[in-house]
Amino acid sequence: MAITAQDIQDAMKRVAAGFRTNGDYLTELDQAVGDGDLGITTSKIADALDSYADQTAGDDLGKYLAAGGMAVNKVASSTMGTLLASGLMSAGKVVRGKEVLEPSDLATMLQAAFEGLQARGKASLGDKTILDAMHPSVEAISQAVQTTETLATAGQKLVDAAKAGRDAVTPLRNRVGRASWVGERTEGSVDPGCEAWVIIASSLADIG
Amino acid sequence: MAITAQDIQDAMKRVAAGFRTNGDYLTELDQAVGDGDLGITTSKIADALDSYADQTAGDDLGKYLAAGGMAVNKVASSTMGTLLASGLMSAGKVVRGKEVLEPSDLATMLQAAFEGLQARGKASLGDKTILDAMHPSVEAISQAVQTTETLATAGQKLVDAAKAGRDAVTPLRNRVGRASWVGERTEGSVDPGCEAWVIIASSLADIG
Amino acid sequence: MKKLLNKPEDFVPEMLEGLFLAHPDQLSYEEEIYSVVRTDAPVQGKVGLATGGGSGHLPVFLGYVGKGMLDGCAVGDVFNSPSADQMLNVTKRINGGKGVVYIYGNYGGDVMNFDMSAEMADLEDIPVRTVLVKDDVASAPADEADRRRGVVGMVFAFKIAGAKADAGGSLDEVADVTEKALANTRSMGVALSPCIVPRVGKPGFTLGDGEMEIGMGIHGEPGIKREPLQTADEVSTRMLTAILDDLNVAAGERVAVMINGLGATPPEELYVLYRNVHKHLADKDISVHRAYVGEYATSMEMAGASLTIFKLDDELTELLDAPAHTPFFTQV
Amino acid sequence: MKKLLNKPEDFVPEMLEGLFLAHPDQLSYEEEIYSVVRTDAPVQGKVGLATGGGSGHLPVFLGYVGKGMLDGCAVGDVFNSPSADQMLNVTKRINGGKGVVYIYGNYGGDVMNFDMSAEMADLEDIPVRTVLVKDDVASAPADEADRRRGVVGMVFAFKIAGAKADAGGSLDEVADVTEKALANTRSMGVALSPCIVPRVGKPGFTLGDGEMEIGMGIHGEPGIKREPLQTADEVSTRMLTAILDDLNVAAGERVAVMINGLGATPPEELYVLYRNVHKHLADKDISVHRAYVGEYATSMEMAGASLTIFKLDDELTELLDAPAHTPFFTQV
Ligand SMILES: Nc1ncnc2c1ncn2[C@@H]1O[C@H](COP(=O)(O)OP(=O)(O)O)[C@@H](O)[C@H]1O
Ligand SMILES: Nc1ncnc2c1ncn2[C@@H]1O[C@H](COP(=O)(O)OP(=O)(O)O)[C@@H](O)[C@H]1O
Ligand SMILES: [Mg+2]
Ligand SMILES: [Mg+2]
Ligand SMILES: [Mg+2]
Ligand SMILES: [Mg+2]
Repeated sequence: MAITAQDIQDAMKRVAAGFRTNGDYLTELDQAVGDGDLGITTSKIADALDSYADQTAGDDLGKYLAAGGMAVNKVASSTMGTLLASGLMSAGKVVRGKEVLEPSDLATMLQAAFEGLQARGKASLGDKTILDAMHPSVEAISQAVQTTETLATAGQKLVDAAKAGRDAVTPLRNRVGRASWVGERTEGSVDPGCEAWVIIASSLADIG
Repeated sequence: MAITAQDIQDAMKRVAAGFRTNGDYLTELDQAVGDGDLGITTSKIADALDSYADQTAGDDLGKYLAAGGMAVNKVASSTMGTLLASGLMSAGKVVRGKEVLEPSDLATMLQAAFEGLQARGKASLGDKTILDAMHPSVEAISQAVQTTETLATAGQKLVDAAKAGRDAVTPLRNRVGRASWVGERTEGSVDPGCEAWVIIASSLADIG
Repeated sequence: MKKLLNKPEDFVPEMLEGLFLAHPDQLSYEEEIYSVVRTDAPVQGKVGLATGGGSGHLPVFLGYVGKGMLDGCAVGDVFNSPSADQMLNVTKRINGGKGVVYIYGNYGGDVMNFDMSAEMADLEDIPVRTVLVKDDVASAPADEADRRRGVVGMVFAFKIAGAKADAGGSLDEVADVTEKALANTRSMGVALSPCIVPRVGKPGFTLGDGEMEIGMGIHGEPGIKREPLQTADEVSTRMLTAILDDLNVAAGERVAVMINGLGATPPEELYVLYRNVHKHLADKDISVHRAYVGEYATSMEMAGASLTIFKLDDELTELLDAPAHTPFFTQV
Repeated sequence: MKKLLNKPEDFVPEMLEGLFLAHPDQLSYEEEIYSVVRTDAPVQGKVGLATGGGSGHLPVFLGYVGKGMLDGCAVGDVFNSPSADQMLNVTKRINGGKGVVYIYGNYGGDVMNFDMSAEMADLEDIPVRTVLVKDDVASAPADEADRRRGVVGMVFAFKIAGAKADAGGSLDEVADVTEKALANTRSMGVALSPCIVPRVGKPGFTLGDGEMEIGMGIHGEPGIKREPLQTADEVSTRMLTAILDDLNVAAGERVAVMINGLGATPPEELYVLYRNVHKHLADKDISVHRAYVGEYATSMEMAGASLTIFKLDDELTELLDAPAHTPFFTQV
């Protein structure tokens, strides 16, 4: 069951739609612990993804994805925009040259994306950032793909693990980024970046 | 029935008390058509009058009154403070050299005060300023004094005429000063300066 | 709208004390802190320039005391005229032998006190000329222009007078060119929110969420009309139209433009307004010689902005371009 | 809190357009209006100085582009980092052959984008050094000073870097002295009211009538503590104490002081704050070499103020005193 350019583009559009639906909620979360711009950022990312998904993918899906990252950074250069751009670039790099992808590529790409985010943002697990929702969720899909479950089941695990990761750090204090300045008052607040990853995971999970 | 320095000083204290009691109302009136500082101005005038009334008057009541005007201007130099200071100076000048005053002097002094205000402010009757409350009230007391009425009756006439003068111009539009810039929206509003004169007249009327 | 204050009645003296401490080489005072003068006053052989008025408008008034602009300023309480006495102190201290020009806004209290001061200065043989600022087109129609109030346009008057005095102008020459500058200057403003006089402690008026007040002055006194809030382009076009209806500027002429923030309105919004004004002027083939965008005359924390157009000829251009250096205005 | 705007999404580009129209002889751009450079860029033989960050803080960031300070600035949307791409445009345009120093506030998005830009500049053989501003003592304790955010103290960094670059300093000399200046710089702020991001349209938080937020940054992000509003003296003493707990200034030393208004707070109140700070410093026998009181880094219409102390030695004093001339900062 090969994954085509069209599938990738559909996934981009689903993430865009997910960001649009949940933009106000992300803004609210970011107002509580940050500067309240996350909904704006995700709506810009949504615009970039939508119009990028309309461009011809060519025969190198890796290159297509990496260039998509640059397009995202250009319009959405706040923390989240830049992190997700770095993630897209890294995900693209590991599938460089491929015209179609295997389900196992998805796990590799998500793993690479995670590493890309980590390298760019230099945060550690437990700092209460998007990484804390992303990490268990990427682990879950890697396992699911190894045990050759259906993509639907794998997708469900991706989402469940993301939510669990998000909830696990909610009681903690933010340790990096703008929210870290708010100190103890962030304890108990959902991290906006974690929530953004839950939205991405849920949108991606529609795949297949 | 002679009017002594003590009577003058008592009158100053009564005017001060009248300004204190009505300061908030004057501020409200001035907020509607001006800059809302009239209560502050009258409270400064009250302070100046109170402490000036505690100083020895000496044997020249005219000089004493004129210097009181300068003391008022020093602390309360907005329109109303400056006008009333000019009024006090002019009133003092016409009784220069006197150690005690006759009732008829009161009318002369009020007439001089009116002229002092008019010269300093260059407003005309009907422009809806303090002059419109002051003029009929000064006329009334001049007549009352000529017909040798009691001071109490004369005082009542002073107040009644002040109120009538104030009410007569309320429907008009302010033609000079800050309120004139508000234009037609001043029609129907009590002029703050007219009201200030009603307060002065009422406080003075306690004399005798 | 909250304030960083100690006792409200100490607001003005503490503000002045802060100013003297922050600018010890520029500002000094005569007799009491309310009579502010340049540290190098009197400048011998130069016409002295004085202004005065209520507090709450910084940089107006005393912020323009300094080289290339004013020599002294009488400072009143918030939105209140200073006294004749203070003005006389300033006048005596800044007179460098050529007399003193009073340049201030057309407000009843100020006029009466400056007139008293001028009468007293005359007794001391200091010649004084008075130039009244009446630039606000919204405050009275053209046929009653003498009733208009003075707002931020006075900054151009200070600048021109300062340059002319520095250039050695006589009392009459300085006063005359300042009058010419003001004859070429018109302003109009709009307010989006009220301000709070510290001693009063509450706003002098209220404006609904979607409302603006057209033609409001700089004292919180009501404007001429209250209307639904319009866009930046609509508001600035409207102010420009009102000004150009009153001040004849022909194609090919040049102007200085000032977009002044009343207090709370951020500079970003002022530049959005400027953009539209500039484009409209360009459409009419009117060139902008200098643009001043910022806070030049405020009403404490009031939100809103005003537009001033100052039509230039060669003489005024040269005087406007001269350098100046005061605590709030430095031009090189 | 109302705004003079057209479409919220046009706010930043229209603001920029207004700036370019108002300052045509000072500001220009590279490729697109979001990459602002001096009209005379690149200045050959001088180290190029770049900054960047979100909009909504004027005069920060681009207001300091000009003679004696910065060469270029990448401009983001309101409170949002500009992109790596824009920064690279600026970097290439301002490189006068001696490399470029990036001086900007310690915010995640900005750091990531400037890092990306520096990596790309490296590929084009433009040496870049990065100096991060982390002056806000309220944003993290001293033992985690690397987490602190950069606020208005960056203005001193721009000034020192600009003077050193003008004096012919090498890339490392400029970056090193800027780091030294920042090691001597601490800030702390307090907010009295929130601000509104135009695209969001409502305040990011609310503050009760009698409340203030201690340690709030310049982006509307919550501070460290919410408390009942205190007097100007209490607030300024508290900010000064927090700063001097962190920055060792001995009796006999000299400092520059900045009282910065966040937007809506009027200059009068800033001088009331300055008065108290000056007196406390005098009590400690610390002398004030220069006082900067005004709006240097804002959060649009937020009410509040911050205090910055910059400890000077002879080298820094000389660099601070050098002249500068930008659209928002002129020193003679
Ligand atoms: N260094 C980092 N590494 C990874 N994630 C980060 C980092 N800093 C912040 N984040 C995430 O970014 C989210 C905020 O994104 P965004 O609103 O775009 O940030 P900002 O407005 O501060 O630029 C946080 O909730 C957090 O999950
Ligand atoms: N030129 C004038 N002559 C006489 N009375 C005047 C004049 N201008 C204003 N007034 C009176 O002064 C009152 C306002 O006083 P005040 O609040 O002190 O003025 P402001 O705040 O404008 O200085 C007005 O209501 C009016 O009665
Ligand atoms: Mg954010
Ligand atoms: Mg009044
Ligand atoms: Mg007044
Ligand atoms: Mg942000």
